[in-house]
Amino acid sequence: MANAIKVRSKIEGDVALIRLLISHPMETGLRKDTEGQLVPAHFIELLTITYQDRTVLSAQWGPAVSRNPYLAFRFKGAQKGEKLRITWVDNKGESQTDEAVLE
Amino acid sequence: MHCVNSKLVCTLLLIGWFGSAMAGEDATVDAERLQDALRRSFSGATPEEWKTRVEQDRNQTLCSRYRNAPPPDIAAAISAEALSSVRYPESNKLLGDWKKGEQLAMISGGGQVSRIVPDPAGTRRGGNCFACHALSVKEVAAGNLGPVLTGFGKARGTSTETVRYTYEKIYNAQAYFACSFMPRFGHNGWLTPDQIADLVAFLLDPQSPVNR
Amino acid sequence: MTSFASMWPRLLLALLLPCLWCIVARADDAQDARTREEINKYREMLQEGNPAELSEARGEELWTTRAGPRNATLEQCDLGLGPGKLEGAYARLPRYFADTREVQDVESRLVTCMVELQGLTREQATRGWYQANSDMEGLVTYIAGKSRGASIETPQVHPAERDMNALGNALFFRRSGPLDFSCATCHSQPDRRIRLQEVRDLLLPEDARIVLTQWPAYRVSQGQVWTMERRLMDCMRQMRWPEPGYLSEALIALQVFLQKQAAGGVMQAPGIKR
Amino acid sequence: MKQDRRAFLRLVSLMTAAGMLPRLAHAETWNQAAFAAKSVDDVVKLLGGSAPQQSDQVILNGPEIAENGAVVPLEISSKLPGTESIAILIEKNPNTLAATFNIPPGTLPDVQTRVKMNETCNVYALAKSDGKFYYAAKEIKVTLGGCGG
Repeated sequence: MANAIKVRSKIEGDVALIRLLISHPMETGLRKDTEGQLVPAHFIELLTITYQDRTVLSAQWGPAVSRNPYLAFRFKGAQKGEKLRITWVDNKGESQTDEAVLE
Repeated sequence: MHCVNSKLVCTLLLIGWFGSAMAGEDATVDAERLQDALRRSFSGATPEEWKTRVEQDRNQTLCSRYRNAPPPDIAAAISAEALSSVRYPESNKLLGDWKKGEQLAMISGGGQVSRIVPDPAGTRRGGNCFACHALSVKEVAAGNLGPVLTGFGKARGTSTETVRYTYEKIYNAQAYFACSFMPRFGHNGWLTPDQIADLVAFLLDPQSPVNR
Repeated sequence: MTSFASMWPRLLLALLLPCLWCIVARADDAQDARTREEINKYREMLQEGNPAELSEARGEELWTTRAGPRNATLEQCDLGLGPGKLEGAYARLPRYFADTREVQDVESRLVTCMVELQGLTREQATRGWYQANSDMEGLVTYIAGKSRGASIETPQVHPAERDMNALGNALFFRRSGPLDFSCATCHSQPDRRIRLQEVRDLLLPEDARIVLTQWPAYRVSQGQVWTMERRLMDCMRQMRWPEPGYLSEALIALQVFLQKQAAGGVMQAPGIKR
Repeated sequence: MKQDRRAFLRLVSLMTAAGMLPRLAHAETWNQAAFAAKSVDDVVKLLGGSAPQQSDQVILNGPEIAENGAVVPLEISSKLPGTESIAILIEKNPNTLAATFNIPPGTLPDVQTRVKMNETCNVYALAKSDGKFYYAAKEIKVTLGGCGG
């Protein structure tokens, strides 16, 4: 899906407030579908966010993170126009990388 | 017994017939048009689903027509008929097991029809009482569509009148309040007389969390 | 059965008992208010990032992407304000359309466009409409988002529009099924809750506006955006009515009635709901 | 020495940018054991700590009642100097550890996200500051929201 990561950024002084929305089912492996079958676990395990060339946040997630995950955090030394790079890898080995320009 | 019943029934029909003429057929849309729209919209319903979930009985027709506020004479006839239709447990024991009652009060699912979200097999029906009533203090997620029933038994005691009244009210709430929003659990066969007796116990038994 | 005369004492008793309940009721108001306060905090914290934005983005892409046998986009679809006109269109639906000679809501109108412009069959256009990330979810969320800030103003000009409003009104009050439910059972009194869930009084304009301006909405419990038809269909499931057909007259008529109740409400969709 | 180091860093960043070092960019591998642990103490051990201390420098902001356990909004932050990482633990979830966040220098130790809760229970915000673990805890009630359909 083309726009599976939506990034909102706001810079105050040199602190950037980043808000992410990632399109991902985050299945726990414990949920049953309408036919009563268990839906296999499918969740993001690793998330890495880099700004220029330094990692500004890296996270490890389990299936308890909600579906279509939301994440907000702040880091210093940010400038408008610079690129933020977001990469996630899930338990199926699927991965997605997206870039966003800081507003 | 029959004569009373039949007299009641004919007064109801008379009033019903009169009533609707006076208050004017559902001024919004005529019955023919409504039936047509229902038939097309619920064309996927099985004959059984159509009969038990779309077709209206006399009570539903009257309450819908009068927007649940029937004139006094019709209201009295509705309540009289409702009270006379109450069926009691064979054992004639109207105060059952409050623990089973508490279970029933919690169960909200069951008896639903959906192709998109079908009821899982074996889903039990219950009273879903917490949806509308505050009952035990520890259940925070209680509704307020119906009156607070916390301490119901403590306030009333368990005299035979109170037990009977509580049983009849759950069996067919309209026996005491015509066109009440409360479902006619017993009358519609949603809950059995014995299940209703368990709910009565949940409300009245001093040990029940409702009265603790 | 006992005669009417002997039932009289019990009826008298019945009249006294209800008033006993009101004494018991007041004691729990404090706990009620605290619960409500905490639930509002929960809802406020959710407003921050609404995953419906992901559906909006998908919807915009679908609106502008060529598809179907005719390899066409939906950009010429007329939602009532003219081909391709999106701003404020959702806030003025359902309405009568001369080309189909029917009163249509946003979902039935989109299906008309998918069939007429893109050459899809009706079955293709509606297949899996209720599933997460479906085309319909994306498109409806995107279109509703284009009405943010617009006031709800549905026409009652054409006879068919008035007829559908009357039909919606009748359905709203029509009690049927094993629990004797109608929409009015839950939605015709102010300040009412089912468990902790407000069930607004849709006969009260200001309450109706609060509700109708937030749908379609991302439902956290389902992890997807629900359109208004999906919302009404699930109400009927819980009312123990049968499941109506998608795009059926009953669902559109109810929307005509409800939008009229919410006239003047400023759209904030897509909302985020439990 | 400094010269070589800067040259090396530039080389690494070029290779990363060119995607030639994807695994390296993800130096971490998923801490399977920690995410399988069933208690707060086990999780802390598997995150390399022991006997976490309660501290009011760790702040867990969340609702007291969540209308639906599928999405419980939380904000966790730490005022402890040199906070290296923050984690969310949910006591009665099938797996206690929900998420961990590494906080590099320059990033504020303050994260908002949403988690699933299986039932009413204590939620822990765990912060690691120069090798030691500190926590704040709060009970969050998960109610059966809606009409219980």
